[in-house]
Amino acid sequence: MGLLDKKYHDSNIIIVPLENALNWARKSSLWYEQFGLACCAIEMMATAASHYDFDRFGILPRSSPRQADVMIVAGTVTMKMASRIERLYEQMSEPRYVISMGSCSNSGGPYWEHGYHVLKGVDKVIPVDVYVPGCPPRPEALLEGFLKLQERITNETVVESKPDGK
Amino acid sequence: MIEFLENITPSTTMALVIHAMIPLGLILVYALFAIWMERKVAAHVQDRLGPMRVGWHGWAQTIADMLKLLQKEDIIPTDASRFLFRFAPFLIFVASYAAFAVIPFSSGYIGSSINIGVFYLLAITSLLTLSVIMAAWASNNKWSLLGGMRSAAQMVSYEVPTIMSVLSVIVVAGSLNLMTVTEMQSGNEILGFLPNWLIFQNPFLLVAFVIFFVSILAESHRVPFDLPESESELVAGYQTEYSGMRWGIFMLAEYADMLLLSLLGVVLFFGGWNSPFGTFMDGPVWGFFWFMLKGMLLVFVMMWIRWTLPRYRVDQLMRICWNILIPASFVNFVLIALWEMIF
Amino acid sequence: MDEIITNGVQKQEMVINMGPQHPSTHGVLRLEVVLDGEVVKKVTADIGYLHRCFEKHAEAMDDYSKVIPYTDRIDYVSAMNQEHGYVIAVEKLLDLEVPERVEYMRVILAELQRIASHLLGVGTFGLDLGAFTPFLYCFIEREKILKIFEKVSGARLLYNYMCIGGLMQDIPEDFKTDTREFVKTFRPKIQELNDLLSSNRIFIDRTANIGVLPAEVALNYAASGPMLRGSGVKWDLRRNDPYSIYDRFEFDIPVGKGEVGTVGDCWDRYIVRVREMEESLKIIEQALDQMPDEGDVKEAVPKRVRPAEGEVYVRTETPRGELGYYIISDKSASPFRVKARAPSFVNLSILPAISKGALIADLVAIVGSIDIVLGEVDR
Amino acid sequence: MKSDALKSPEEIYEYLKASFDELLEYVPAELGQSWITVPPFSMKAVAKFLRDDPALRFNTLMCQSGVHYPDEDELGVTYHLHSTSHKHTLVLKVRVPIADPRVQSVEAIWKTADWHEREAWDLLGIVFDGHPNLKRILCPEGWEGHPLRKDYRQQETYLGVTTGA
Repeated sequence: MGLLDKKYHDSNIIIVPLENALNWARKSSLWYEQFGLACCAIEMMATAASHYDFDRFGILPRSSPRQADVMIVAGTVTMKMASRIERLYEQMSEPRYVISMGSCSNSGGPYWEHGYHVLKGVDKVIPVDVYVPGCPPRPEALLEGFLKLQERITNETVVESKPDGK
Repeated sequence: MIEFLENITPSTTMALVIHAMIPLGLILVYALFAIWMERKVAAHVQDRLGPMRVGWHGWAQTIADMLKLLQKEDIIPTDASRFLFRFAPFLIFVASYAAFAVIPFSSGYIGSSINIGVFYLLAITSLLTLSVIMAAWASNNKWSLLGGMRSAAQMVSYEVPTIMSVLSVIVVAGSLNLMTVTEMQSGNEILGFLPNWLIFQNPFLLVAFVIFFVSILAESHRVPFDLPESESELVAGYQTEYSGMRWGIFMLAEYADMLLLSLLGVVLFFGGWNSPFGTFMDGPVWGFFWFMLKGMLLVFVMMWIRWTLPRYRVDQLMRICWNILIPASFVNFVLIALWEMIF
Repeated sequence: MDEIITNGVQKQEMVINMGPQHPSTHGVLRLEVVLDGEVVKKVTADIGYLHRCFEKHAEAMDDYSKVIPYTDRIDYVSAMNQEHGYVIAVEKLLDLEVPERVEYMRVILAELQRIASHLLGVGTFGLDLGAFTPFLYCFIEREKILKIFEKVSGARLLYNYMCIGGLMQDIPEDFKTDTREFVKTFRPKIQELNDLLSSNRIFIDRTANIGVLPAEVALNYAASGPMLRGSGVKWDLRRNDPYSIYDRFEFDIPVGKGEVGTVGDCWDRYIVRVREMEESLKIIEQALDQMPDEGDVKEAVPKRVRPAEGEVYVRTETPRGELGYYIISDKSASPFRVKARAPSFVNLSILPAISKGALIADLVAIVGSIDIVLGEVDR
Repeated sequence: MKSDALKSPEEIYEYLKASFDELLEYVPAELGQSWITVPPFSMKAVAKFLRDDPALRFNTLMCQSGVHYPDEDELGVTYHLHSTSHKHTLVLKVRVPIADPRVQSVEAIWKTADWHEREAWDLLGIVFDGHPNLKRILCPEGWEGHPLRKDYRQQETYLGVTTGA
């Protein structure tokens, strides 16, 4: 959870509401990086457009990675692109998340077997938080991916987990 | 206002501090509202809903955004000039905040009723250019640099028509003190029912207002003149390298700037805090209401334009300024002066 | 960086990288731009960031029909047109007659897809110039077409609907009424788009006389589609080299006339797309009227696709221009060589020639007016 | 000059024979279009003639494709030409041995060949003599091998990332 990640050893009456507020803020304002790779990018645009409307969830596009919270890897990642994606990910500021959209970036998709120039899953170069299946995923599926990411953010904590697993 | 604050607070210093903080509070509340409004206006123009999930119709969206920006990592690029990079957002905010000092919010509140109010305001807003260039140069990023250079050229050029149109108002009003300018616009005497606002007093002031409005669109980097941060060309212009709250401050300053220039327009052309219905709903509190309402209407028009028009190119922007607005504003200035001499 | 000294003033050229992540490169295109101030001195396009090995896949498939899903993904914005081109090519290789009803269906779908693709192209072009709202208006209309496609094929973007010799399944019952309804509601929307964008003063200022492509240069570079027609060349494969049943319809071929600037500028390319949408509506209406109501769409589908030894080059008109499939068959079940001559690939290669001396903002406009799809450029 | 007579490849071949004599070879095809085979070292001259001759005027190169023929150990390039003024098309083919795959570039004749030739070099390793900027276009610089050759073996890693081969 970014800067405050695991900074506290105990949960207490102040930290819990603070944590809730911070998590609420982060999950309600997920700005994604305006960055399309292939077919899925068209569906990503469709999701942002009037009919599905990303903005309802507070999701906005940002064209500079510095201001983005979540990177949607929308499309096929090729060998030539892989290092760029890694670099873009490094340019994003913490806390940052990655949604892998579509089969191609999940695993290589239809290019799994013969795609000599296709990276078999974007998770080989950057960590992925949510995988959205589909080729391409419907806009509803991408929204579901965002809801899953929100769920994940809600459960994040600033408290360090104890060695005994509590 | 200051007397009232002195009465309820233990010391004069504290009263002064609170007095000075009022615009700050106003800016923050306004920014929260304006950013939400911008998104709602955009959404409804585009046949969408806009933020819906955070509170009623997403009213808390901006609060969430700000709280999130506060948590973001504060990245300073390795090759950036560290001091200038950190300093620029504050300078830009200070510039727009300081300018609010001379704005008469209502008959009961003005930060400082100095005699050179207009002059002070125009001088202090020039700092915006400086901070934008500072941010752009310090980022050590080519996109930022291009954005900064565009911004410098744009703001320096558009200051001329802004000042000329402001001057034409001053010629009519005869004072640089914004409070005085507002006070002389009270009453409903033009044609028997129209308020005594300057825009109705002189036909050429209508032209002056158009020039003024176009210039403030350019000064506050709004479409069709949003070249310094034009997304499709320069990624994010001078803000490209900024992240987290530093970027948030740029955003805040941009919206504060919009409000500031709109309010200036309201004071100069639309009677400031005067009620449009003569003495009906008049008074310091109602005055504040009318003042903000008029200001927000202008802000709304700016948003409306933003979501309708495409963007100009950098050379066209300059041509509009130097070939059309500046000559027009000079001619208009002379005409206003003549009108004032004759009538 | 080269240093230039003019009149004793030392200047430096700036090299700037546009992309692969940049809002207006329409995907993963990288442009290396040499700038003098904001004036573009030289542009080099670096492509291949989306090279998905289409040709290798086509050769590796053990059946001609297994290539169809990959053709969808070449140009994901106009998948129906891509499929159409490929199945026509294979049918020619097999010397196969396709039932009437199938031909009409294909034409209707291809034209609907052309409208959808042009809507996206026009919308993103507006977006490049800072007009956000027309882009979303276009998407609203596009969404209606996608709804029809979804009813027909079950997918929104990549359909895999046409198959060699026929269609995957018959159309739903209300297809005709849906399409007619769309045609009726869409006509006024084009007018709305014209009011909002095409005749907008700022839009014209930004696009007129920018990126002028003269006709001879366009032909020498083998430009096609709206890119070529924008330069005033009346060349449309649907009319000049008719395939499928396009010779049965009445429609005009809009060409750029330089109404607001020079022939072949960005505005001409843009307006050709807008007018083509109207022409597509005409074709759809005629096809709906002529289409036979009965007929098995899978009648001619061959059990196994094994063409004789030989090769064909079949070109069709997609929204972006001439899509050619060069297929070599060696009598086996899998194609020996499939080359996709993608219109975007060829059209993009003109970019360095027409963007010299433009400003950065113009470069964005020019790239937008070429209307590239990177999947097609890189394949 | 409108020339309706020169429509079929055979007629064009007969016409070309006058200028190029023994160099060219006409290959009739049962399926699809017949083609003319051109030797690699005279490709440019033939192309220039085809473009500029008033009876031919092939002003556009529609498509240029590289092909690998593993059985003959040869690489080939296929040119699809067409003329917007005379409205006829022509297919040319060039075959070169895989050991020395050199073909004359037609980049100077038809500008569109620039990228097509780079692609053919990138994917099949055909060298185009006279091309001003013959380097990889789709695959990154430093990629090993030419992927569209039938005997292509994918490299296992690229810049430290496994390619899944």
